[in-house]
Amino acid sequence: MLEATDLHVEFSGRGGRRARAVDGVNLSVGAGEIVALVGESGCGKTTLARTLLGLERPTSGQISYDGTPLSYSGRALRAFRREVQLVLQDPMGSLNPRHTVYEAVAEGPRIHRLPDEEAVVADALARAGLRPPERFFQRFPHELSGGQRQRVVIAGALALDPKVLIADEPVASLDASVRGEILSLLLRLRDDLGLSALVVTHDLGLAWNIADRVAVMYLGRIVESGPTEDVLKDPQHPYTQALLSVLPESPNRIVLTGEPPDPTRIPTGCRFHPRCQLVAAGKGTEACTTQPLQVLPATTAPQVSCHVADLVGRDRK
Amino acid sequence: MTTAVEELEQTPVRHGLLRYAATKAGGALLSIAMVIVATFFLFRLLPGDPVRALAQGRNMTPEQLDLERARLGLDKSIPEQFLHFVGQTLRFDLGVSYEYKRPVLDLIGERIGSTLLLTGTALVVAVSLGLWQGARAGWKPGSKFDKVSTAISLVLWSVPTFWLGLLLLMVFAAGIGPIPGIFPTRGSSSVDKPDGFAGVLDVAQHMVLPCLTLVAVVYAQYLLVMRSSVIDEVGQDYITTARAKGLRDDDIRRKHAVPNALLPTVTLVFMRIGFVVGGAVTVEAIFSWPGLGQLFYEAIRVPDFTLMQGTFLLITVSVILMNTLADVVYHLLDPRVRSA
Amino acid sequence: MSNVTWVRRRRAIGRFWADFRTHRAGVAGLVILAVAVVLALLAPLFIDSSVTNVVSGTGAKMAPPSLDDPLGTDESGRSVLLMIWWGSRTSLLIGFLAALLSMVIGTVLGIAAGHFRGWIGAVILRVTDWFLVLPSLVTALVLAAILGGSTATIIVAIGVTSWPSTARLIRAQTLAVEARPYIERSLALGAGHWHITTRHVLPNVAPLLLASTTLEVASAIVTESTLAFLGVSANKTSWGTMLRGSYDWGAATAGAWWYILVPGLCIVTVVMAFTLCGRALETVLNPRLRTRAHA
Amino acid sequence: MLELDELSVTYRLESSDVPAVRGVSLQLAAGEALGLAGESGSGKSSVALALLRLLPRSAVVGGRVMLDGEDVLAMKWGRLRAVRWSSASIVFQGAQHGLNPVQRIGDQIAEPLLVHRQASGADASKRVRELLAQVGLPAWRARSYPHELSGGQRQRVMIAMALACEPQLIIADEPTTALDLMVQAQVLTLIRKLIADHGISLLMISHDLSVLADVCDRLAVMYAGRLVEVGPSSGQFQHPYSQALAAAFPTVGDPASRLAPRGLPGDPPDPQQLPGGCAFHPRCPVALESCATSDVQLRASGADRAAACVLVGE
Amino acid sequence: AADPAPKKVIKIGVTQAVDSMNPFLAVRLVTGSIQRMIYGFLTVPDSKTLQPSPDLAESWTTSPDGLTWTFKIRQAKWSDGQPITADDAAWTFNKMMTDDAAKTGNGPAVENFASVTANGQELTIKLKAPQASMLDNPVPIMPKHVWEKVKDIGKYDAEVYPTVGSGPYVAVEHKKDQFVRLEANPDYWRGRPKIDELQIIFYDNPAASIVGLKKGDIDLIGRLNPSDFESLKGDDNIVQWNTQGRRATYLQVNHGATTSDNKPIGDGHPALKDPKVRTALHYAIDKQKLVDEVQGGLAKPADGSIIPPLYKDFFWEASGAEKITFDLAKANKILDDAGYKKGADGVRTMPDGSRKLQFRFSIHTDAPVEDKLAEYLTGWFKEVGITLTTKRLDSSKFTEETGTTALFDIAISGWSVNPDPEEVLGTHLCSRRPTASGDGGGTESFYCDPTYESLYLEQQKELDRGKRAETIKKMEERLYTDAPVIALYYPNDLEGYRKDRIAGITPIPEDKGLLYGGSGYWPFYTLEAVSKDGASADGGGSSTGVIAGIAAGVVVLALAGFFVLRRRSGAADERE
Ligand SMILES: Nc1ncnc2c1ncn2[C@@H]1O[C@H](COP(=O)(O)OP(=O)(O)OP(=O)(O)O)[C@@H](O)[C@H]1O
Ligand SMILES: Nc1ncnc2c1ncn2[C@@H]1O[C@H](COP(=O)(O)OP(=O)(O)OP(=O)(O)O)[C@@H](O)[C@H]1O
Ligand SMILES: [Mg+2]
Ligand SMILES: [Mg+2]
Repeated sequence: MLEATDLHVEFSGRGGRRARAVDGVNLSVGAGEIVALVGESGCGKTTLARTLLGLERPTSGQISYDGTPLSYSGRALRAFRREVQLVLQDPMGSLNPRHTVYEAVAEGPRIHRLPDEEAVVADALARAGLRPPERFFQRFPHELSGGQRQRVVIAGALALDPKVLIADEPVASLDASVRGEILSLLLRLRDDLGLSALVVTHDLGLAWNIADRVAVMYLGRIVESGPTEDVLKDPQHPYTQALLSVLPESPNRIVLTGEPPDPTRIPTGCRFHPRCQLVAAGKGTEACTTQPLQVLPATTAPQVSCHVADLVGRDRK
Repeated sequence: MTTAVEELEQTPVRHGLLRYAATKAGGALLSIAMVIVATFFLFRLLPGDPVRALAQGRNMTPEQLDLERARLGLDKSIPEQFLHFVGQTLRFDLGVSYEYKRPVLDLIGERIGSTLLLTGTALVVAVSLGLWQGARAGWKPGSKFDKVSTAISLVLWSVPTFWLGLLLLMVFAAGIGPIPGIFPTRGSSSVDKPDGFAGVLDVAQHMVLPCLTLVAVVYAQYLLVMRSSVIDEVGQDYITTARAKGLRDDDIRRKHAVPNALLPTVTLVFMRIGFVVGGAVTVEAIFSWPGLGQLFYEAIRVPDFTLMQGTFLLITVSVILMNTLADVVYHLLDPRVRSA
Repeated sequence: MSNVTWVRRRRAIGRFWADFRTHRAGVAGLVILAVAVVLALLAPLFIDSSVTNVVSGTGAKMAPPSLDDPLGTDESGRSVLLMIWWGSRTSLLIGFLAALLSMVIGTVLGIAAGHFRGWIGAVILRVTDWFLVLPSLVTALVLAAILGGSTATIIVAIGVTSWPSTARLIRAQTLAVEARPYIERSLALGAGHWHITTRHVLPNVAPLLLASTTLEVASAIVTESTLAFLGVSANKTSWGTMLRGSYDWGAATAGAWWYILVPGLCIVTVVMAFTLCGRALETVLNPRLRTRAHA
Repeated sequence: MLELDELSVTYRLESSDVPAVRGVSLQLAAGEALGLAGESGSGKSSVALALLRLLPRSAVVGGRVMLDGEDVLAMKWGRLRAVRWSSASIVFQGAQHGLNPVQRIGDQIAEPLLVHRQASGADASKRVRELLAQVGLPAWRARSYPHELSGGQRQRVMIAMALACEPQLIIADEPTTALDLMVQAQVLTLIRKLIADHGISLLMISHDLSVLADVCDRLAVMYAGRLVEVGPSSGQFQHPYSQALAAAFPTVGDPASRLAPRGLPGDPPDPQQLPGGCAFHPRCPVALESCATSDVQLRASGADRAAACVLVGE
Repeated sequence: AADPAPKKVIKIGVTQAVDSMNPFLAVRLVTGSIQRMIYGFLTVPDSKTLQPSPDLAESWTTSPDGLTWTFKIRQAKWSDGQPITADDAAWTFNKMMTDDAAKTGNGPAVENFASVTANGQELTIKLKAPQASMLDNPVPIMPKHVWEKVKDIGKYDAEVYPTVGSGPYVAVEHKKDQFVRLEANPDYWRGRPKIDELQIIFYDNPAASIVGLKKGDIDLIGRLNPSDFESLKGDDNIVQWNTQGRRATYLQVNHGATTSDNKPIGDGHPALKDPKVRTALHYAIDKQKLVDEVQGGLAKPADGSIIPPLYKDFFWEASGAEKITFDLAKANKILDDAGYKKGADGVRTMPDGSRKLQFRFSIHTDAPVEDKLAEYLTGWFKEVGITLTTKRLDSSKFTEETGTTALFDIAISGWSVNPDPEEVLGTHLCSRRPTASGDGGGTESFYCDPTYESLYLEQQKELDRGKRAETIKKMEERLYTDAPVIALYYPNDLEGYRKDRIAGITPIPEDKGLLYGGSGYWPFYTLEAVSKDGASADGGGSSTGVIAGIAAGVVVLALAGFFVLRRRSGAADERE
């Protein structure tokens, strides 16, 4: 449905240095599929999500929806945005404090001049689990709980009958007990409406909870992807392995040293090599530090981008 | 390894500051250029014939008038005049006053000292008093101290400078009822000003009322700004940390809250220099203080356009420079922006 | 749906009023203001400009307050009380219109500077900063001197020199609002510039604008009086020109304290009322302070 | 070491009162690590701040806080100041805000030393170097400003600061919440190591049960200002709320939670309008009719474990 | 305080600052009066009669054709001891004649000079045309030996002290915008003044100067406005000095302005071309009321013209049928008879019905008296069916519109008249009208009247003072009846001084004359200070210091107290 091909996004940061926030990504979200994009803070997840929505223009590469490349003219973007919708991390922030629930949900239909506004709004709210919808029309965001707010945001997206939902950390700011409810809602929407979704998160548990497929991102690149079970139960990339190992329940931790890397200074060779536990343990190869890796293609099969694990991966097949 | 990192981490600081200062200086230059252009056209908009204003009702023959016109370059086309004006201004030549027949720059030079003395003192007093009181008031909003300071500053904020000056003059220079008129009625010093320390005291005595007027009006703004700035800081977590460390209340305010609150205030303090200058016009007129404000006021009343133009240019440019300085100082003070 | 919106508005206003009422100083300011404005509006029903006419000034010159002239008379035997009353119209008019002018310029440029990144925003910001550092009183003086001191030019002179702080404030607020995720969401819903600025930014800056306009009126009234005092205002009777009159006609040395104190106190009172009101509005409406209070 | 006895915190607002903590009793032995869990707004931070009387003026504190046999709430002002930091120190959640942005971190670490130990400048800076080394930062970092450090480094500075006066108790209020997975692991490892090395008692607050279970010996779970369960970190939770909370953080690889996210229906309680009876009953999957009317206190439910639910124990 | 004999110091307050200490450049009145005290002139108005009397010129003769004047310069010394010679005078005049920059101050005074030569003490001036006002030359004679070294007169600020002069005082200090200090010139040829020092102190704020006088910061102040003058009443130490002034205030009426080649110019209202309308306006002005209300009774209503009664010789006043008194009925009648019919709104129209009688009244901005005048005139004119609207102009615009472009109907005007009235009379000559290109001029009325012109020429040639006065009075009468200008009143000269400081001062003219505002140095030459015993006269400085010290001390104590209080309270309300 939604596909990114060899996407690059750069920002000119302070001091004239360029931050390559997204540095060569191929990613596709199929119909009715939930894809989780995981990675640590600053690796470019949000940038990728925003670019997929056309909120950010790629430096190179392209986005295509239903096979047609995305055009950035106002009209085309607007049409595109009826189909692809966004849900953000912070439901309080995503709602204008001066707008009622009704107005918040009606905003999309108004922009796109949909007929029968009230019915559309009521329907969207009901589908997002806010029932009866009329009870919520006149509420202000601050009169709602966090979970309810996130449902309002989702309802706002549903009001436009989208085909794809991009959710950037949709539950990160919600209370632990509430987040399960929202995730269930996403799953139900997928089942009922056939909605595809790209869920951006740094929480592996979440990915395990709802995703069909997982893509692990590191410093602007996807380093490993594949069906959830494959990636999370049998990680190939040393970075994925480390991420999984620091989950509290895992027995032996691999705590990577050093701080999260800087997209303005991407290391040569494998971009992970300065922190790689295999390299540190001397198990790396010459290529790790010198030879750049290929950009992974947008396939659904499990794949990994690593000089060392490549071999392992191929072995497994 | 560590040392390498150290160097890496330390170097950008200098560069950042230099680059920042350069940007700011560039901005200031642009602003000044805009001021020069604006001044030229603003004063060309003035109604009336400057030469006739120069004659000031005295009889001049047509030849004399033409001569004057040529001397002022008014016989040339506007673009030519503009180039001439810019050239002159860049050479720090602000023209010759109609009224005084002397270079405007000289006139300004003679008066700038007194203005700096007055506004400088007022600024220092207003800043220190306002910031100190504002910090205390903001530290405990709602306390009696806060209520009293805020009330006072709100009243002072609402008072027109010239009116306050007049009242002070009437009360403390003229003396009313039991209040003796202990302060002089005019000027920056007595005619027979003694030398040495007594002379300093003499000037100080002359300065009390005008300074007080200026301070009263400006200080209120500083107080209010500082107050809200401190209130903003009080809710911050690092203040709680400091309390948890077992610091005394006063120390927390002094060492933590105030330095942080000062930062946003610095810019505002400098931003308000324009107000001080504006205030100086009225205060200097009321107390016959021989400064730039008075000169400007006189220029407006005559009206002496070159003098007005020159004074306006100078006042504006110096305010711009002060603000630029403030930006750089701010940059130096705040480690967050310094190396960013 | 308009019914619903109306209900919502009424509720919002009710809540606002409940908040505002807790600020005693603000309420006091509002009351003073209301009284001043109502008196100014009603003035033509009782008096006309003849109270400022010298030929018909019947009282003694500079007479102290008496039963006939409760606030004394001026140099031409006119009643200070009636002059103040009539003059309040000019003072308030200048205050309001100058603030309005300044607000309109400030809002448009502020929102534009905040909304349009890139060179448009940069240029506007540059210009704003430039105007901001101009010593406003000095500039207003020059402008008024150049344009002549009619009421309209005084309004323009004050308005044109006082908008930058509004623009700065609005720009900062616009930036803050536009950094909110709901703008991103709105964009994702397909909104354009017009929608974003009018539907999200403007309503969010409006309350602040109201507060800052209130403060702006206060400073415009003071500026008017200062300009009048410095002699560049050729206005009809206003509080500022009355003060100028008291100065010109030596009220201070003649001991006519009522002639100096009354207009001055009127200015201070009204300006303070505006200030109190504005500050109260600011606290009630400023979302930043508000969220803190609710957190 | 630390004993809370019916601690209560009420915030007095203009309109109404907010009962943020409603009678919490807890013991913490010397050298023990206790985890305090609960959702946002359940009163965890209020408890932490009450321990050192750091709450704002609008808060009214009831009950007793015994620190080494002394009632903190009844202490004289000077004594309290002496106790702060030297006996118990705090690491806050938002490390970026807990540090003064315009002071060098070395000075901030040294500050309690100068205040409480009357240390000389040289001694203090020596100690600062030691402390930085303990948390794994190079000594030259002392001259950095907070913004020059990453989140994890800042959190480590906070920890170094907390260790400065060698207190017996450290209160860590959500020390890792804002941090990235990997950094969080780093910080947790550090905390584990420090309490093991120094024998310090730790009160650690988090909403993430798995994080607490990792570090702490015992866990306490709060709901709506009350403790609903206290017990050893190993072992099954008994209170339905604790169970739900635990289930909200799925175990990767656990097929039970695959494509089946679990949570509690309903919304977290508003402390200003608590439901009657057991505060949890509107959301409780196993609520009885009586739960709506009668409140339940903590009751023992096995060795060392207590839960506030009618269904446990007895 | 070290000096055994206390200095006798008199302080004079002024509300205008000195513009330049270089007499070639200075134009301000205040500077003119200071020059009078520092430098000698050829002649000086006699202290009794105001007629020219010898100053540096001991005596003079004039050739029969009136074109050559020979002055004998007095044997006296400059304040630096050098002798004064005719060479100094000749140098001064020649400088002005040859150097444009030197014309700034008193240029017109040498315009008629053909040549100036010196021979020892004899100065010969050749004129281009006869000039009766020759003996009222306003140019101070400068010491050649000092000034010839100055390269560029136009840029020279002359701030060198003590100044070298030949007047009763020597300037010893000048602080810009603050004061000028003059010391007695011991070598002054009339003898040393009786006081030691004269200070001229500048006030920006007139109210402050009154306070200063009442407090004793200054001892004398001139040019008071009526309200300030009133406020001196009741102070036992202050003498209120109220005499006839030098000034006349009048209205300038645009009676059909023309340029010097007689082409109409400007946009004056056609009705004002009719002398009947002008006369009617004259009838509609209650001058007594203006004097009472605007000038606080401290002026004389003008029944004459542009020369004030101070100058007895030249003053003319209407009497009998010619005299116009306030009479609205009569004004209305004149207009009715002349065919200016009142419309329904009470406003008259031109006889041909083309235009309403709506006049503009041009005044200066920032001139409260004019504002007030305007309000009264508007009131009265309304009664006679004429609408008057006020137009405020800044002084340059005002000069342009009322003196060159004639874009006015009625304008305020006035002139401070010198002892010799030729200058003011000259402002109503045809030749003063602007050229077609808008240059030149200096007319105060755009007046061009053959009768007036011939009278002017007549008086200019008449060297007999009595006969000349008769001619001048005829000119005044002409102005009165033809009404291109309508005199309103002659403001009094209002001054005040402290009698506990000033023991004696002789006004000029001695009989009810002026003090500060007069011409010549007489009042200040005759000043006598009240001698005080002890150091009190000199005590200003030290007592000032003491007071300031006390004030500073109080401030410090207050701050200290504040801090102590703060410390104490600090411990009490520590935050929890
Ligand atoms: N507008 C921007 N201008 C400059 N740099 C940017 C901008 N947006 C993002 N970046 C940089 O791009 C990199 C990737 O940012 P992004 O927000 O996509 O990361 P993320 O994976 O979403 O992180 P997080 O988990 O913290 O949300 C970061 O280093 C960030 O600093
Ligand atoms: N200063 C305050 N004034 C009023 N109410 C407050 C204040 N601080 C906290 N509260 C309220 O007290 C309750 C408990 O707050 P507390 O901060 O202790 O919760 P918490 O468990 O730490 O939550 P979180 O996980 O979000 O940090 C909340 O409902 C909160 O709204
Ligand atoms: Mg992100
Ligand atoms: Mg908390």
